[in-house]
Amino acid sequence: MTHAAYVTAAYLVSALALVGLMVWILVDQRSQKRALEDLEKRGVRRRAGSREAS
Amino acid sequence: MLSLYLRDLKLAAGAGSGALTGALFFLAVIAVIPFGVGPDLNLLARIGPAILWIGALLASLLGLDRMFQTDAEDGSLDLLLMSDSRHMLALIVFIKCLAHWTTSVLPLVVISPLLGLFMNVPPVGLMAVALTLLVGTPAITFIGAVGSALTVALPRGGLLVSVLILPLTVPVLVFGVAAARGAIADPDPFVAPFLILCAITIFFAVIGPFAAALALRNAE
Amino acid sequence: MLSLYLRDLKLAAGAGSGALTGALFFLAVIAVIPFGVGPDLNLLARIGPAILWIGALLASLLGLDRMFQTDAEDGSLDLLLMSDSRHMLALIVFIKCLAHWTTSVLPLVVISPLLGLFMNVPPVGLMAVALTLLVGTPAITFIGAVGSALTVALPRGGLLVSVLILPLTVPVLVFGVAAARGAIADPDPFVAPFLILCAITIFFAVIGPFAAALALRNAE
Amino acid sequence: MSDTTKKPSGVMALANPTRFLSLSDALLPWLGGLAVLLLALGFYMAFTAPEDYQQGITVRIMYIHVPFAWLSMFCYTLMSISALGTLIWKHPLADVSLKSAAPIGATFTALALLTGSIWGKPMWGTWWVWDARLTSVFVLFLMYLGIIALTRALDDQSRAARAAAILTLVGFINIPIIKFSVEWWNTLHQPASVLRLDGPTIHPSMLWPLLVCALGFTLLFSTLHIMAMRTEIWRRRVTTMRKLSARKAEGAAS
Amino acid sequence: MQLAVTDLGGERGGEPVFSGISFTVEAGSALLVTGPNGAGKSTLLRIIAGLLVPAEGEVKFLGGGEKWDTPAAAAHYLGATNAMKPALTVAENLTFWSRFLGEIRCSVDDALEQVGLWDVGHLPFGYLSTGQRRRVAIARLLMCHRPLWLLDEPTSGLDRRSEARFAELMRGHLAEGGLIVAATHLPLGLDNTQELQMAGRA
Amino acid sequence: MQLAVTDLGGERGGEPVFSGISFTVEAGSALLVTGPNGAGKSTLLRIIAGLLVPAEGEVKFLGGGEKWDTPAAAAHYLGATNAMKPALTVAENLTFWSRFLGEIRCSVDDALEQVGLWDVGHLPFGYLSTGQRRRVAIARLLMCHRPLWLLDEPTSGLDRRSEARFAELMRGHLAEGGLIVAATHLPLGLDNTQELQMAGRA
Ligand code: HEM
Ligand SMILES: Nc1ncnc2c1ncn2[C@@H]1O[C@H](COP(=O)(O)OP(=O)(O)OP(=O)(O)O)[C@@H](O)[C@H]1O
Ligand SMILES: Nc1ncnc2c1ncn2[C@@H]1O[C@H](COP(=O)(O)OP(=O)(O)OP(=O)(O)O)[C@@H](O)[C@H]1O
Ligand SMILES: [Mg+2]
Ligand SMILES: [Mg+2]
Repeated sequence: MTHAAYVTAAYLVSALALVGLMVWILVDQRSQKRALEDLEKRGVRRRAGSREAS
Repeated sequence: MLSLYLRDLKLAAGAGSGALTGALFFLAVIAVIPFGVGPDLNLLARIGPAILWIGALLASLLGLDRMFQTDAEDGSLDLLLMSDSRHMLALIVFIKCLAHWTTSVLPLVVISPLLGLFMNVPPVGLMAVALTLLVGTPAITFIGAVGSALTVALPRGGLLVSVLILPLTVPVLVFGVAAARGAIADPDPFVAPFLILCAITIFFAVIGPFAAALALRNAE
Repeated sequence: MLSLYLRDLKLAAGAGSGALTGALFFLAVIAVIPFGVGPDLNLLARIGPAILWIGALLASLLGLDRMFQTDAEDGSLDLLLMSDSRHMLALIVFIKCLAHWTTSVLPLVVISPLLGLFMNVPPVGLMAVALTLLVGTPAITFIGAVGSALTVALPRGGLLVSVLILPLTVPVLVFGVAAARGAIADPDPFVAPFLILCAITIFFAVIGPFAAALALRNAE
Repeated sequence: MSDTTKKPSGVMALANPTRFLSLSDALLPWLGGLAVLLLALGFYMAFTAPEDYQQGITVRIMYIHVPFAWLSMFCYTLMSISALGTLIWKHPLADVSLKSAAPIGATFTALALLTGSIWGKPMWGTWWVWDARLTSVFVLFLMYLGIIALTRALDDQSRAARAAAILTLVGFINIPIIKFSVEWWNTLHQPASVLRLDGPTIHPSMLWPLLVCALGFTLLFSTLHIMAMRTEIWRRRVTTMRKLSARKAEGAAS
Repeated sequence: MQLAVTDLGGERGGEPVFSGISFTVEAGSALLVTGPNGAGKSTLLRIIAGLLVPAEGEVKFLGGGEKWDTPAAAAHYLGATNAMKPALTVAENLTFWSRFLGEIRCSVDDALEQVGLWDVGHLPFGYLSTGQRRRVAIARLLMCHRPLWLLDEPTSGLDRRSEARFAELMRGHLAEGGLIVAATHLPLGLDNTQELQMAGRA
Repeated sequence: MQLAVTDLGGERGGEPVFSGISFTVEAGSALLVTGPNGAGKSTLLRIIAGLLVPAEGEVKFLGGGEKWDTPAAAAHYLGATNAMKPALTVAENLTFWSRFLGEIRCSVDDALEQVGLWDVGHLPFGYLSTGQRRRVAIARLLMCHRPLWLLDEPTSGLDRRSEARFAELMRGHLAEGGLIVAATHLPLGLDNTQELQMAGRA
């Protein structure tokens, strides 16, 4: 292998992993958002800003 | 029967010792080794198969001693024993062993080639280690089941007996490592120890469940 | 406090698989390595201390996961937690660690020179290994207490506990082996890594119980 | 605890997840945009910078390897601070931050390991050696995985939060070990040349692109982290709302 | 069907606990075993269930045909522990037992409803309160059919309403021709019963 | 001495179980906590004992001086489990707890006698019957002095005579100026009591 190949490999692997991470985060976000909207549509309400983060 | 298998799988997966944890555990064990023996790749390659085997033994031991104990404590064991006429007790033990093996040991077998790579084991060796682990580790589980059953059956003296059972795993370990090594180091034979390993596993697959069932039935 | 120590000792002696299973596993590790590396006595002597350390590390993982779990199951843990104002909880954890170490790890330390002999480790090395084990293994127990306390709510935390604590034990292993090797191989220093080892143990002897106490109080 | 009974004040005001959501909503596009810009600029500078006379073209790997390595430690430090936030200040966002940072940190650590290995093959002639720097980073990777496993193993949220926080803090000792491993043990890996007390020793023509890249990746990390945190907040809202509706159904049934 | 116990003696840890106990329980009737703590009630139940070996005498289950040929095969045993896994959900626990025990009578949800629990199916068993756990264990009896019920302090931990409901369920089982042997300190609210008073050693 | 609970709320697994509970228990008096299964009785007791964190409100133990400054320090907690090791003998178990808890009032043998157990000291705890185990756990309360007793279904598994004997012991504790908070489904046979009815969620 030439040295250039190592460099491309490194950049490729990194790009792949980062894109994968981003896609995963986006998909997750999308699905949670959808679930939230769905629940809100069915009229379920969260008590104003209470312990959702604890 | 399938339901029992599935239940035990679920139990193992839910309890923070799922397949992923099993693999992680193995990874951690392997990672620890080079710190001890030093970064000599040749040496690592030589002890690689032995370390992989030891990791598998440890992983089996870590869950095995409580195989029947949790069932005994929460009373499930009573019901399993009473169902002897519907499902043979030895078969129940066999299924439980299988479930334990699937959850605690199989992940290790699957990732062992990868870890072997870390330890610089040559490709043939990787295959050999995985193969011997696949064939040999069930024997450890079956032996462990007997020990586990004895501990439940004789809460006081049982421990000693089950400790006497443990040395039975040494031949498995020895032949497993010998076979794996045989595949790498040329003069050493591979087939002979491998066949012995198979024989040991089959032997314990038959003897183990029956002995464990016998012990459980005499529990208390 | 002494009463707690004695109780845990009695429990381990009566039923605790710790000591014997641990020792046997240790034995199995030592027995298998020669099969892996082949009959090269020089090589064995060289990696001997490392293998002893790794064996002791892995063996002390057995039983560690149940350090608090039995107490949690039978309700003793509730009373221990409530007595925080009488006896500091971190101190209770410390005592329990000591008891665990005495029953499960001390036997390994004691037999380690004997096993080292099998591996052709020179006499100085035997002493050095035993000494470093004596000084270093408590750190493993203290780290293990944290892992055990973190997973006390899980019915079968075995593998997970090991996954959590193995990475943290790496420094212990590194310096333990370094010191042991320093005693044999001449250019390498013994005192420096040995002192670091002591420091690590003291560090975890302080941090571990507090972290574990925090984790236990949080367990519900 | 709930806003209806107590007026939030001081730190707790920032703790309000709703406020965090709206704030981050405004911030995210800028952050993301800036990250992309800086990375583009950084890579442009990197590939026009002179080659190292020793390492040849492979030195280009440095511009990703070093940021990844820094970020893997930065992320863990961030998680440790979050852990303190959970344990001491009981900051409601702290656990969200810790939990959502862990997978990102694990990815960056994995990338540091991978790019390092790829760099190591031409430079040291081997993919992997068990030296102090490399192994301590590997240990860091295992710690990340352990934390992820622990947060997933306990299903009670507040319990999982504190457990993960404790584990994170105990594991923090690994960070100084990684940082100083090159000085305490003589290793193959080269010692710090940027982050050192007496100033960087690296040539400016390589330093600048490196710093720009590092900043770009840091911004990228922040963007991803904030996005993951928002998702986590939503996830928790969904869980609470599901429980609530279940309880309502229960009330109606009996 | 009939449970016949003749001249039974039980020992525990090598020491005799009781001896010379004989009785028969006919289809549709119940036997209450009472007596002070340590009298051997639980021991008796475990011997009938085949979990302990009798020191003397024997236990037979007659008229059950091929399917219910031994007491162990014909019996549901509800011991002091509930035989459920805390880590699994209630539904998973019950589904497992119904598959394993066979002879399914009703679905998991039906059984839970009969013991007055509605939407706990998705909760881990370990999250339930003492009484709720006991009720889940009782649901197991309803889900799979067995003619003989061996109950060891079945109502311990139950609130008053659940106790009444459980009495109703037992009456239903008896009316269908079932048999019940129950060790208890509290009256169970059954009519068609005999009582076996165990004396205790002292 | 006084146990003061103000506006207490409890949650389990992130879900509120009860809220807004206030009461005081004075020296010499008892509070019975009743209610259906799952109402939160055990949760309440565990919060008082300091084993669970209250979701809101607080629990205070007043007038206990330095020694009994928190409810946790002032209390004996008798939970659903007995906090004894099956592998150790009864005497070993009790000796351990008496040394560990301090404030010893009477010897192990005396305490065992008071709960009506004579020569079980040498037996492993795991060999005892359900009711005998519960009585050994009660012996722990007598052995070490604590002003506040938190009892979770204390009489479950006890036979009638032991129940009466335990009522006597509780009356003695109250007469000495002790406090009792007991969760129970069965009447405990005390006179000077208030009752807290917990409703349950539904
Ligand atoms: C898997 C292998 C590797 C790992 C885990 C690793 C890890 C790290 C870490 C953690 C840092 C940050 C150090 C700090 O901030 O003090 C770092 C920096 C660095 N690494 Fe690596 N590395 C690896 C391989 C390599 C290789 C093969 C090279 C080149 C021959 C290399 C060159 C560098 C350089 C130049 C820095 C910057 C140091 C500085 O300027 O502070 N690394 N690496
Ligand atoms: N595992 C055991 N090993 C030895 N002896 C035991 C064991 N279990 C119980 N015993 C003894 O056997 C006797 C009878 O116990 P058993 O559990 O049958 O009583 P019981 O009538 O059910 O009492 P309770 O009302 O308390 O449940 C007791 O004296 C007890 O000490
Ligand atoms: N560990 C736990 N995790 C989550 N929820 C729990 C846990 N323990 C109990 N719960 C829930 O909290 C509620 C109250 O339980 P608690 O044990 O306080 O009831 P209780 O009044 O003592 O009932 P019982 O009369 O059956 O003992 C129940 O609905 C139960 O499902
Ligand atoms: Mg009984
Ligand atoms: Mg309760």
